Amino acid sequence: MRMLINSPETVVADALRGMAAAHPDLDVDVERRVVVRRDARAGGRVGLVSGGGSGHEPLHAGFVGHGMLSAACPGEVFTSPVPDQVLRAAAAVDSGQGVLFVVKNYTGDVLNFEMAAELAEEDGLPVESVLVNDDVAVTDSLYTAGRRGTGATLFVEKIAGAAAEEGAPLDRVAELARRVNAASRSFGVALSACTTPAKGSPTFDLPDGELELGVGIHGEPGRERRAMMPAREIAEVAVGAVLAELGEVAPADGPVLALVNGMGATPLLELYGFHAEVARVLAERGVPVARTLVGNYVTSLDMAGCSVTLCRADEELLRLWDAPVRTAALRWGC
Amino acid sequence: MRMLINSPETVVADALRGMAAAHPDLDVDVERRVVVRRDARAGGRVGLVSGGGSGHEPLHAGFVGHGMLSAACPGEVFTSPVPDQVLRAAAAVDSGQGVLFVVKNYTGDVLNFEMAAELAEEDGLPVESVLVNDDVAVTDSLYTAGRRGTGATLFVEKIAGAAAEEGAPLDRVAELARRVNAASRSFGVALSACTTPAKGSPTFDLPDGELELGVGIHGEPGRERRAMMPAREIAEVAVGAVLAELGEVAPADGPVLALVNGMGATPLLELYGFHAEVARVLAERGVPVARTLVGNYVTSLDMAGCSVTLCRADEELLRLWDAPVRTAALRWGC
Amino acid sequence: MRDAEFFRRWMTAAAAVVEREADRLTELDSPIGDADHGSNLLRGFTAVRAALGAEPPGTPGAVLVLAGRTLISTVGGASGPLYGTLLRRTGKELGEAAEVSDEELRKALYAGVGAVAQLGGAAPGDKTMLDALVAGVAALSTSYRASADAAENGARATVPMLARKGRASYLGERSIGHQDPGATSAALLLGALADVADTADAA
Amino acid sequence: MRDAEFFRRWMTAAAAVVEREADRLTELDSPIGDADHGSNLLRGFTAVRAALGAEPPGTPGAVLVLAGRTLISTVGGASGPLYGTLLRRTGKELGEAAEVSDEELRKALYAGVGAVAQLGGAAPGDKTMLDALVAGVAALSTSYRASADAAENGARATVPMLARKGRASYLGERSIGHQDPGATSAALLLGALADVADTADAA
Ligand SMILES: Nc1ncnc2c1ncn2[C@@H]1O[C@H](COP(=O)(O)OP(=O)(O)O)[C@@H](O)[C@H]1O
Ligand SMILES: Nc1ncnc2c1ncn2[C@@H]1O[C@H](COP(=O)(O)OP(=O)(O)O)[C@@H](O)[C@H]1O
Ligand SMILES: [Mg+2]
Ligand SMILES: [Mg+2]
Ligand SMILES: [Mg+2]
Ligand SMILES: [Mg+2]
Repeated sequence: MRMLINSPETVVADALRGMAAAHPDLDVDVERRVVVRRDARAGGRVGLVSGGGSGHEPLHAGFVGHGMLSAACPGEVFTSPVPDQVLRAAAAVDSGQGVLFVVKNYTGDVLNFEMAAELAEEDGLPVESVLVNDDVAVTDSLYTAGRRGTGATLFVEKIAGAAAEEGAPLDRVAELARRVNAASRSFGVALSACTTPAKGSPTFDLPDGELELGVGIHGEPGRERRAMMPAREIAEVAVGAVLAELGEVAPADGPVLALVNGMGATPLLELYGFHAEVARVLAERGVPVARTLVGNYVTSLDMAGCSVTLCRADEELLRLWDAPVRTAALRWGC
Repeated sequence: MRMLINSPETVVADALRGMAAAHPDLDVDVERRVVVRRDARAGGRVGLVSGGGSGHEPLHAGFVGHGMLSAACPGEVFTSPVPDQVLRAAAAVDSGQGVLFVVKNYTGDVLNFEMAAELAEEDGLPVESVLVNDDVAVTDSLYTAGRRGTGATLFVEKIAGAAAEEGAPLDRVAELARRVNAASRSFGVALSACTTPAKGSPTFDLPDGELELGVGIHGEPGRERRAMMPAREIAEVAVGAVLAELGEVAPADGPVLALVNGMGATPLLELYGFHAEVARVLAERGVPVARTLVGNYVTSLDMAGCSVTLCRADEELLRLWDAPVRTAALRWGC
Repeated sequence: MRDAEFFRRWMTAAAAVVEREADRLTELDSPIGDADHGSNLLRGFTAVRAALGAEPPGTPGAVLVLAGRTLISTVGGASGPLYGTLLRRTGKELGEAAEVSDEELRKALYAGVGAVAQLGGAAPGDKTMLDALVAGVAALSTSYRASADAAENGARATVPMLARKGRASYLGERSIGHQDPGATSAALLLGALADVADTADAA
Repeated sequence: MRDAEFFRRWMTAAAAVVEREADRLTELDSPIGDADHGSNLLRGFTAVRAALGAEPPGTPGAVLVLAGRTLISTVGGASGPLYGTLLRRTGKELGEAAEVSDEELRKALYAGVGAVAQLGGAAPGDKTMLDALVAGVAALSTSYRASADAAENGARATVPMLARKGRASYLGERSIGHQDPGATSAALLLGALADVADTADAA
């Protein structure tokens, strides 16, 4: 086990101690596993709370701050947080304007956030929830748990966060979040499995020279295993899969926000090379790209691989995307 | 070979195409391998040029922009750039105020930048060079090529870049860069080797359950192999080694800038956990930390591991550290 | 009749078997899940054992409600709310009686399993814990041992199934050929109940 | 006497042997370096072959100067400036003569190797290319074949050395027991020279 850890049992608490030490503008409750921006209640804004299993860093705690999340609740590695955490985060950020939960569509996340929402309502705290489900590798039907929430989470959190920062009311922030999710689709590829601290060995066997198409962000295998392909072909498959579904559902044919995301262990050198091919495919298909983000944002521990997320953005979404943000992992304009 | 590439021969060119597509404010010459900030010559500032082998991304090209580098010249993977590239970068950023080369102390980098400096002088372009050599794992003696340049490169480029942005003259920018280097020390640890595209297999064999202490950033083994240690002990070794040498040479006993750097494949979750231990050791030893950066900044392809860099910073260095920076990989204040 | 002590023993036995089988549960959760089911339940049942030890509740219902709440507050993931709901709902059905009959427990568990189905939206055949739970609860009218065996068979029967709920459903056809981790742990739970009943009835 | 064609053949032979041995050179550069020496020289000598083919220079000196410049402009790393300087300096020593004697070449190479020592600051025994170059040039007064053999022995002799220059020096004691990649490629270069001389002299 090649891990820079103290013990599998303490990874999440240790990481939270590290966040507390590195980011004085975050209020990190290591014991209760809640990361809150210090000025969360200062502006009388809508609170924006997200969370999920750990192992996807910088998502979500790295996106807590001005113009993005008010708080994050990290669960154990790949395990949704418990309702108590979520409720605590909601209480910590509520300034009377209500709280929006951004929930990635996984059974565990959905159930735990639902329970937290019920408890919050009981406490008289108005809560709305938005489900992120952007991963086209999973068919959204009665026969699955529905499309997974992956890269679009970043778009939703950034744009809803900008709206909340501007003082938009809860229903408006929720509506924007749903709009971003509806306009976004993702596709992921794994070149290796990942190793969770608790298990200590790779989550699946992937022989050298093969890859997994259509993976999520929890080290699960994809929909299909194939012989290794050059970056240019991977880009064609990924962008093709995303555009096929984006065409069906997106409201407009405007330009896109593009996230070319690393799964954790793919060097930035390779990720930029991959992005060159993503940009080429988009250009060939006549899809204008308004903004691009290349990097490790929604990761799967030490998995090698990448994902592509596209979001059709109108003027309003672009303006909110460009609005200032100041978090550990995403920062511009201030 | 689990790589997201088109071919080993095209990785650097492909990555540069990707940078060009992702960052419209950079002028990327893919053919000649020079990345220049578009407004490099606009301000009549001292030019700041760095470069080195590729595989350390975001270093250096990810640090080109407002308040940091004027240009970067990426060589092949782990191979210093050729003098032609460096000369071209110098010419592209010179606005009559002269150019400072930031050179990591490796024989190849030193020789190629030296040749470029000679050619630049021949062309009437005033050039100064600063050597970065912060890695305490190597003894700086007649019997080695001298301490390697690693994490301190980021500190040097940020602080010299801020001074250049403010309009400081060449000798002043060079003096600051040398001051930062003199006040900085680093120590690196590998939990795995890395795989270069050209070789296609790990650069060294590291059995599970062992680690390498005192590694550089080129996939070379370290000074010593040890049985795997928990993060808390690794932090003690790394911080201890850095402080031992920092005590000897640093000008002051002020607070430090801390860079807790990932080698590429270590998840951010682990890196933050490691940082918790680094912060603990520093607190125990009474070293105040003024600013902290946790992330993958000076990498070694897909190596798992980390390094710690500390820089004793006085008021002036802190002010320049805090000055606005707007690059692909480091951004604040604007 | 079964008193609070019986239910505490059940939960303690469950914690013990989860501890023994945690690695296997995580192993089963690797090919078709995210490799955490064993550590999830281990964390949860360790907390249950501690909670029941700290302030032992006096009634069967209170034991299960506390156990369920503890699972909800410590497990997370899909299995936390689902198993938490199973025990909490079962406990609520048992009411405040100091002792309950086997028939009352059967009915309460039936309601608990129904609550799991409602919360997760799954049905038997979807390759989830419900495949073991529904089979196990149906056989409770015969005996606790028959229930444990039926749950075990229900868990094994998930191998050829195509998953329609939970993470395994993401894999489509590739989910076939693997036993569901949640169904496996559900069989362990009912096995622990049978063991505890055997011991009590032998005494 | 040796004309420009002889020197072009040398460079072509060097390119061929580098191509053949590139993987081995990179392999040698793995345990004590950064695993790129073979690909570095392959890139460089492929460019040298192309440059010499595009506009074949007319004199021995011009061939080596062009080859050296091309290495400097295409290799990078430590070996680019070092080998580039070796060939460029050797070429400059040869001057503008259309043909040069073996003795003139020996002296020129001697100067070239001196330039490498000066640029890199290394001395024989430091476990670098100089260990092969210095041994090889010393034996040139005997024959090209003797020079190649001496260089080969010089390369082998680097195995037990503790590195004092280049990346291998970072390893301290751990650099012992590995053959230096640059010394190995230097022996290949002088081997290519011997092969070309053998062919020329046999004709
Ligand atoms: N909708 C559902 N209804 C019933 N059981 C489910 C449902 N979704 C998942 N499960 C059960 O949960 C188990 C996985 O639990 P666990 O691994 O602890 O949570 P997670 O899937 O969040 O990682 C599955 O094996 C399955 O039996
Ligand atoms: N200072 C020096 N003097 C002479 N030769 C050197 C020196 N430093 C390195 N070398 C030679 O260069 C070789 C490495 O070349 P290469 O791998 O292409 O460059 P790099 O070390 O930059 O990756 C070493 O094996 C050694 O023979
Ligand atoms: Mg999970
Ligand atoms: Mg090199
Ligand atoms: Mg699981
Ligand atoms: Mg090398």
